[in-house]
Amino acid sequence: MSRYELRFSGAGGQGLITAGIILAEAASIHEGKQSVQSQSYGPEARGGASKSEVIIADAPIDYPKVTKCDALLALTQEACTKYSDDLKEGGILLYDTDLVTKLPEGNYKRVGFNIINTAKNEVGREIVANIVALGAMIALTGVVSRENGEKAVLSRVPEAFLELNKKAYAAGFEKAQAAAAAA
Amino acid sequence: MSRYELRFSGAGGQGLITAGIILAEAASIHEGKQSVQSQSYGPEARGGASKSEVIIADAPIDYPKVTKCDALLALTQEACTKYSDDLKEGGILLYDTDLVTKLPEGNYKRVGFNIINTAKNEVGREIVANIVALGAMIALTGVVSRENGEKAVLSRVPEAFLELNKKAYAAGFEKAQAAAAAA
Amino acid sequence: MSEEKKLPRIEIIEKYCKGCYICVEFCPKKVLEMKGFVVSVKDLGACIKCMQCELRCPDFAIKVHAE
Amino acid sequence: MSEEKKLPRIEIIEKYCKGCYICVEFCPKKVLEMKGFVVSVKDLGACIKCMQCELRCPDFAIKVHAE
Amino acid sequence: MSKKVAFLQGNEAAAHGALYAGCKFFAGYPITPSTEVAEVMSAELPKVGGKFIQMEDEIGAMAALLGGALAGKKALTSTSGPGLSLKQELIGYGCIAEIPCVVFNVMRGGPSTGMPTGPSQSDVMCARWGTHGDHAAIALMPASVQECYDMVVRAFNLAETYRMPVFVMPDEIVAHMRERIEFREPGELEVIDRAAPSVPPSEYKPYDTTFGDVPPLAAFGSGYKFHVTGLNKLPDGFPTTKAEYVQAEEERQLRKVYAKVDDIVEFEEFQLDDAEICVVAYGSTSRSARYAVNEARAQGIKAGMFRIKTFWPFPDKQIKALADKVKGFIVPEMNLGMCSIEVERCAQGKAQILGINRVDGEPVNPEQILEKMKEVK
Amino acid sequence: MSKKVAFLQGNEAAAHGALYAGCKFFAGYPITPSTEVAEVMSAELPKVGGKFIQMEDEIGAMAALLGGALAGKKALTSTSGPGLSLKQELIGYGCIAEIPCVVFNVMRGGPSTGMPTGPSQSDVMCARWGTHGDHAAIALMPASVQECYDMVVRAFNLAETYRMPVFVMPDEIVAHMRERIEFREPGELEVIDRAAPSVPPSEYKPYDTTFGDVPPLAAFGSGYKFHVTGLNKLPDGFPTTKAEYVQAEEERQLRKVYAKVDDIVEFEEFQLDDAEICVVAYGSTSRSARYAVNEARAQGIKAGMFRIKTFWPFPDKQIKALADKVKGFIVPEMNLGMCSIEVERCAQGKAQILGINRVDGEPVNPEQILEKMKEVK
Amino acid sequence: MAYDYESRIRPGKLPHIWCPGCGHGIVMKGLIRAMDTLSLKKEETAIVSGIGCASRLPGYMDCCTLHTAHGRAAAFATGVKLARPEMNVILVGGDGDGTAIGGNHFIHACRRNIDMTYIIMNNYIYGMTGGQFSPATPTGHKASTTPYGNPDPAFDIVKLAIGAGATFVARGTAYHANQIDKLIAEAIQHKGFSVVEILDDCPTTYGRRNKYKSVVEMMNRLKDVAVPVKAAEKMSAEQLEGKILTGVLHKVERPEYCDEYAKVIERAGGNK
Amino acid sequence: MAYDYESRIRPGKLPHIWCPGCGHGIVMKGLIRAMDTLSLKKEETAIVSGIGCASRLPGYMDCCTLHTAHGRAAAFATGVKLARPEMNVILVGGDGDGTAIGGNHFIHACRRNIDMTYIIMNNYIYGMTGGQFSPATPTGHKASTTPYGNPDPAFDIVKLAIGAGATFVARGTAYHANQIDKLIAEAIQHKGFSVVEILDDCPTTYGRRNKYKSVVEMMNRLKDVAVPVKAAEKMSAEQLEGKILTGVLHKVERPEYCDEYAKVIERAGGNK
Ligand SMILES: Cc1ncc(C[n+]2csc(CCOP(=O)(O)OP(=O)(O)O)c2C)c(N)n1
Ligand SMILES: Cc1ncc(C[n+]2csc(CCOP(=O)(O)OP(=O)(O)O)c2C)c(N)n1
Ligand code: SF4
Ligand code: SF4
Ligand code: SF4
Ligand code: SF4
Ligand code: SF4
Ligand code: SF4
Ligand SMILES: [Mg+2]
Ligand SMILES: [Mg+2]
Repeated sequence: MSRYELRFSGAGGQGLITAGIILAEAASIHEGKQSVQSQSYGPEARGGASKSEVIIADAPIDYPKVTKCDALLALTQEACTKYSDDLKEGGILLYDTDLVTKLPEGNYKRVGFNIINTAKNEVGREIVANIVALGAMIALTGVVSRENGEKAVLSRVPEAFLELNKKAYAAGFEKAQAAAAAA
Repeated sequence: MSRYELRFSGAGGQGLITAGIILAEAASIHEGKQSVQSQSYGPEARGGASKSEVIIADAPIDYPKVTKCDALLALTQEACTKYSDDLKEGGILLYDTDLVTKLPEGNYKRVGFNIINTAKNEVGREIVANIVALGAMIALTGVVSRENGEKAVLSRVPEAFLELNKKAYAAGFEKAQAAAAAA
Repeated sequence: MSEEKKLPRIEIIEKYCKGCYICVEFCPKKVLEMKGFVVSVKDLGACIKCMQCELRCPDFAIKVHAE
Repeated sequence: MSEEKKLPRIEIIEKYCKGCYICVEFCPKKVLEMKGFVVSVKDLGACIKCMQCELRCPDFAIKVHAE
Repeated sequence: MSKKVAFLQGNEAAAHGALYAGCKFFAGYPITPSTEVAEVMSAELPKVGGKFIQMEDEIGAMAALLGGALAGKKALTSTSGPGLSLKQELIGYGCIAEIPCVVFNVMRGGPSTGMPTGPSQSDVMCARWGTHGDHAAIALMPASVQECYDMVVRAFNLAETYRMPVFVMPDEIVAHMRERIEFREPGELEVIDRAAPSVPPSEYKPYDTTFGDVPPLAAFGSGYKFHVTGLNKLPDGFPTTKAEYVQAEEERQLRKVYAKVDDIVEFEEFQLDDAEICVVAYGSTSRSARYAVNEARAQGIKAGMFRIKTFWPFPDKQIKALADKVKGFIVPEMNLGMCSIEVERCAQGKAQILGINRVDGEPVNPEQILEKMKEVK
Repeated sequence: MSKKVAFLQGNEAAAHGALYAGCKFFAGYPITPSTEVAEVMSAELPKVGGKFIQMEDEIGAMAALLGGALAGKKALTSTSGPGLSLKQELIGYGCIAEIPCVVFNVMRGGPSTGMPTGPSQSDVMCARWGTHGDHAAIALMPASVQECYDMVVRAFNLAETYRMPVFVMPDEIVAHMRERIEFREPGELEVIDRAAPSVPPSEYKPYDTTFGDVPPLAAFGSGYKFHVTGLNKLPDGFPTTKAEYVQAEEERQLRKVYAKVDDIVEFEEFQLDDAEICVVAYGSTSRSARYAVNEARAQGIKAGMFRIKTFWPFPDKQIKALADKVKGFIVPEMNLGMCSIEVERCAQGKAQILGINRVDGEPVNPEQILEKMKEVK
Repeated sequence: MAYDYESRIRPGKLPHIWCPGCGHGIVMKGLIRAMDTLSLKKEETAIVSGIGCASRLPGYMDCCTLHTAHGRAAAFATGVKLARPEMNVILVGGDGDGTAIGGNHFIHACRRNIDMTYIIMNNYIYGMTGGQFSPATPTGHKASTTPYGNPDPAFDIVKLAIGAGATFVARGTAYHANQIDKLIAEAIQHKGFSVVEILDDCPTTYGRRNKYKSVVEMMNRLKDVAVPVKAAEKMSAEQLEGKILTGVLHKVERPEYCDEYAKVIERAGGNK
Repeated sequence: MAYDYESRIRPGKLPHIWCPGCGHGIVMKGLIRAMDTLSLKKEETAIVSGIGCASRLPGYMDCCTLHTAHGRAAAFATGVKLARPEMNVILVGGDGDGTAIGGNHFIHACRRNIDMTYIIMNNYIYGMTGGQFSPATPTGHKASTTPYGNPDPAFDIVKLAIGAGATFVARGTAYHANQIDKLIAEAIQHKGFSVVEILDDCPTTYGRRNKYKSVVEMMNRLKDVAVPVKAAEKMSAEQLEGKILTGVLHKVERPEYCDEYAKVIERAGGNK
């Protein structure tokens, strides 16, 4: 894999930075690839649009920011509108079907499901929506193996929440596979 | 007069800076010449060696510091030793005969009298020793006229001290003339 | 001679409300509730127009209109 | 039985003394005086060794040697 | 009517220049060798209904200065090296918020406390680069007592014209020496007042570039309400992180000065017509240089002087042109080589550059310069 | 034994680098985007018996830092633009009193409060020239998380070797991005400890140049008594205004660095052998540059990169040599042209210089650099 | 009737940037009511702040507003006030801004007794930078730079202001919202430098770390801990243990700075 | 017997640079006696100052001495002390250095209660720079920057220190020379941050401008104005009018900063 660029976007407080970090750790620590995670935030971090970017590659990574996005997660409409510009031809857009209703034009793969709702109602806690999304992203992109992704999730999570996060990760992974198949 | 360089040296508190300023004012304001006064002092201004320099010329003055001193006043031995180095060949050294006992070697005119004692005992106040010295310097160098020197003195002095300073100036002027004649 | 109780109008500016629960918890009559991330009126009839909710809201998001 | 009064030695370090008059003025017995810019002993016999001069001198310039 | 003349120190003259320019506000913190400026202002300002305040430190002084300036007053502070370092953060505030004021900084030996009563010229770089972030700088270099007066007037004009802090930077020698000075008569020197907004309060935006690169600044308390911040901002004064606005604002804040560099840069060319050696000098050092050039000419050496009156913006164009003409530059400074660096940059290897660098509290003297001329090949 | 690896931010890595170097003292004041350094130090220092103190402001932090360093500890502070401006006076104190310490300054948008969460590279000049007076400066520019760690170790070595404050200056991107990092094993990197005086306390002078340009510094509380001041001083540490001593001391304080410039200056040459276009870059911008150079090479353009790792002292010699070889320099920076000025000075008109300058909170991207290459003629 | 806060808020500036439950908004509302009480004219009122979450307040207020550098509000404001004594000058900011980096300007403004009102929103933390401890963080509490509990003692801001010479010092809390405007209005009316400390909450960076489950819990703590100074007079030392006095805690008369400066101008013979 | 001050003075450093009659020398002697009283070891004692005439004191003392930048003594000293809690750390400086530019570090040192002693030589003026007014210059007095009389009110340094949290605060005068060492010794012995203000004189820049005919007159004023705190207890408010209390004015116990930090290290599991 030469260079794969992912962006997690949504609102501050949705845990997107953490999701990015976990993915990057999965790639770097568990899968032995190179990866860089970065983010951008304003003074309105606690509320406004937020993004976390992960670049994964086999060789050392120079430019640490997204140039042409291979895969974009959008958890809010605002983020989707703002950050889909540099989505690559043939790239992947993963979105929350409840919150993102206006999809940008362009030649790329759209995969959506009710990410937040899944976290809230199927997994049991809205707070793990980021892990649901992460599982989904890994399923869709294959940038790391399902196992390594899970390992990375679990090594970041306190004892008491292991099961919850495992469940969230699995739910995301499987729902995305299903949605992609359907798409 | 192309460029005439004077230096007043002694101890902090002896009023040498004032003497320099008055001479420079006499030249610049009252005599219509160019003049620059400058001084150098350390944190020990209140005590240590102190100097005040005056350059007088007909044309604008570039370098404002003494290069080769035409006339040096030394009110303490320390100052005399420290500052007589760059006295010009044929220059004038005016000194207090009570306080300066070791005169530097060299080819210049030495004129001494008991400056401080004159102020204290003949004029009546030690504090006007600087004016005695100023009168003497003007007598010896002729850089400004006796009258303009006096004018400058009197325009710097509060009402109540006019007479005292007049007397000091005259005493200095005359004693220097006498001493120079004797020398 | 029962005086007719005039109900207030409780205005919620949804885009200002951040769902902090302050109005909900400090309403003495439990008039308000949280719906999603935003507050809403649950029991207007119970409102005694004490204005506590409006006073305490940090976000200028709730107004009690009453004479 | 008159005890012989032992006189102190009052040491003045001239190069430290700045002639501030403090010792002169605060000596209860007027033992000291100013000579030129420097203090000196005028009346050693009057000294009661109270050490006030030494204590107050800002310049470490006066020492009263007494047992 | 004969002019009022006096025999004053550079610092005193500077204060009188400020009064001439209409300065009505002084905030400072005492520091050698600049204290006379504050002392004169404390005596003179109340006479004209102005305000003098001695703040708790230099940071507070710079802050109060900007506050007073924003309230519509022409405002002056005076300081020296350590104080300049402390003021740096808020000098940057003055730059980004575009608040006119004059900083009179007397250069003494450094770094740190250094040699408080000794002269130096080693603050020139920190006038340009001291505060973090990108910004333009204007710094004037008086070489005489009269110039302390006149340049402070000009500094106010520049500050008000370009809406920014402007430095006047004498070395200790110029600040403390005494010369005859003429108090300027009304009208004799240009005095520029702040442009008032041409729009009513309801339409006013403090950074409205439709009015050009230097939008008019209203005064607090004059009927205009607006917001001022040290964050990157929109034309209406409110913070933004929007890339296009930020880039445009920052570039404008440099452009407003650099586009006018020919208006701002003042210099003096002395004996340069046929010169093979050019002494580049400023402040009191230029007086030694002039003396040396005269001596050199007397000895038949083709020397001249380029005197820097505006150190920032640096006279790039002029030095570049000279580099094509002269064999060598001599750059005497009371620092370890600051102007030299700029001359080196501009000379582009076309002329030899020889520095004379004293940081020992003594002036560079004419002999040193004359001596150095022999090294020009 | 496998190495400890982690996935960390540049700021976190820097803190761990400091611990590796033996840092036992941290004094700071929080400021975005450097807070993580303090946060890690507050957690880790007590574990090794070190001390962490959060002071009342940046000036206090710099003062406490110097105090801790003088008491014999390796000492670190972290800050960003506004804090750097505030620390300037005491950075000068560190220079003149020759007290080793490391200042980790994360560059965010300026001037003033600017854009606190946006990246920038616009503090480089104020690391060199921010404090008043003459002094030398050393500033290192990490471009990766691992380099944040490694360069902090090196910064401590340089600080202790040359007895002075040393800067490490990542931009916000490098400070906040996360990468895999290896914790170095003991012995893997050189760790230089402060030279202890070789003379007994009775003979000790803190600036005794008979021991060379960097005399050994004893620690307060270690049995040595001596005087430290921010005034110009004699070898024994006591103040002087004697011209010959002051000049000698000041010159030594520059010489101790500039005479060793070859030891201090580190850089990386990438694809420069046959390059016609040289991109001069540092920090995160050098990552864009490397990307662009690879792209360019793929397109057949003879481009290379000179990566500045030590910004101060500036790699004059290297740039001068390159200027003879290449047609043009491209200098991409997140500021309005600071490194450009230095390159201009060194290039001496021998090569074209093209700046790319962003101050909008966005990184210079590879495309911009590629695009700019077309302008090289 | 619903209170018309909007008339003093700049159009289009809401919602503000503060987090859910942040008390800074409650204080801003109190300030607005106080300004209404005193009918302060917008053009003649300057609101000056430093840097921090609390210091973002001026941006919302429809006045002459000045968002300065971290810690420098009091010094900037002193310049504004002395240059235009006819303006009402109100300072706002956080505990960190006012008592850490701004501590010196704060005590000197108290000393000078210049006629301005300083509202300190004390949430015990540096909110904006993510929750490092401030000089107001209680000993033992957790902050991002005190993972083992804060070893630093906290200032009593009221005592500090009094010690420095402030002539009016009051304290309120974000819980006692209806008292805030009254304290501020009285402070503004006081001739001289007045300080109003409002005990505030920062759920985001302080609350969670210190085991508060919600904003409401933080508010309730403010409710429990506060004792009006009048009520305190009748309470025993034991009863007062752990309590914090609220209300107007200090009020004396001293010459005001701008008035004194006017006399300097008079003595110098300068017109005004 | 004559007192052996020289044993703590660096050889060859006298005479000092202070002016005739400047009280700073009297304070230095008091400090020497206090250090003797407590047998402080020279190598284990750091004396730290800022900039000013008073701040030149450390240069004379045979110890570890640190002459820092203007106003920064307390912050430098905090670094020294925290790095080496076993050292005795004594701060000295003037009223300007300590309460103008150094005000913030001063109040924060009081707050932290770090075990150091701060001797403030209050001569009511910036002596070194030629007599500009300081935050301690009384209202109405003359200084080089108050030609029409000082409009600024002065700090009560004792109250400021107490308000900021200092645990030991004392005041003496240069006239009461024999009390100085006792106050300083007690301050040094106190565990925590201690402040000793010595009312001092600057004949050169303050005395003359304010119509004192001599140093002796300035000393006599100190004598007249000072009232020992014990004596004051028995005096009426009227009698105390215009008087200044001397002696130990405040002494309480609070945990000391370095001790508290040692506990942090313990909690973190760090060795010492
Ligand atoms: C000179 C400087 N130092 C540090 C900072 C970083 N900073 C910004 S706000 C802040 C603290 C704010 O705390 P507080 O004043 O209590 O306000 P709050 O955010 O808690 O409302 C700090 C340390 C800065 N902006 N400028
Ligand atoms: C940053 C800075 N600002 C100003 C000064 C100038 N300065 C030196 S000493 C001093 C005042 C000293 O007054 P004080 O501390 O009362 O001591 P005193 O001389 O009266 O003993 C000032 C303002 C300085 N050295 N550094
Ligand atoms: S006015 Fe009072 S009773 Fe009515 S909703 Fe608001 S808080 Fe509840
Ligand atoms: S108090 Fe305001 S912001 Fe909070 S829930 Fe109620 S309406 Fe919403
Ligand atoms: S010891 Fe006492 S009596 Fe004797 S000279 Fe000194 S002060 Fe006077
Ligand atoms: S007190 Fe000391 S300095 Fe003053 S006159 Fe007496 S001996 Fe001399
Ligand atoms: S971080 Fe804290 S202080 Fe800042 S807005 Fe959020 S709750 Fe308020
Ligand atoms: S100027 Fe004043 S404080 Fe300074 S040494 Fe002289 S008398 Fe003492
Ligand atoms: Mg706070
Ligand atoms: Mg003083």
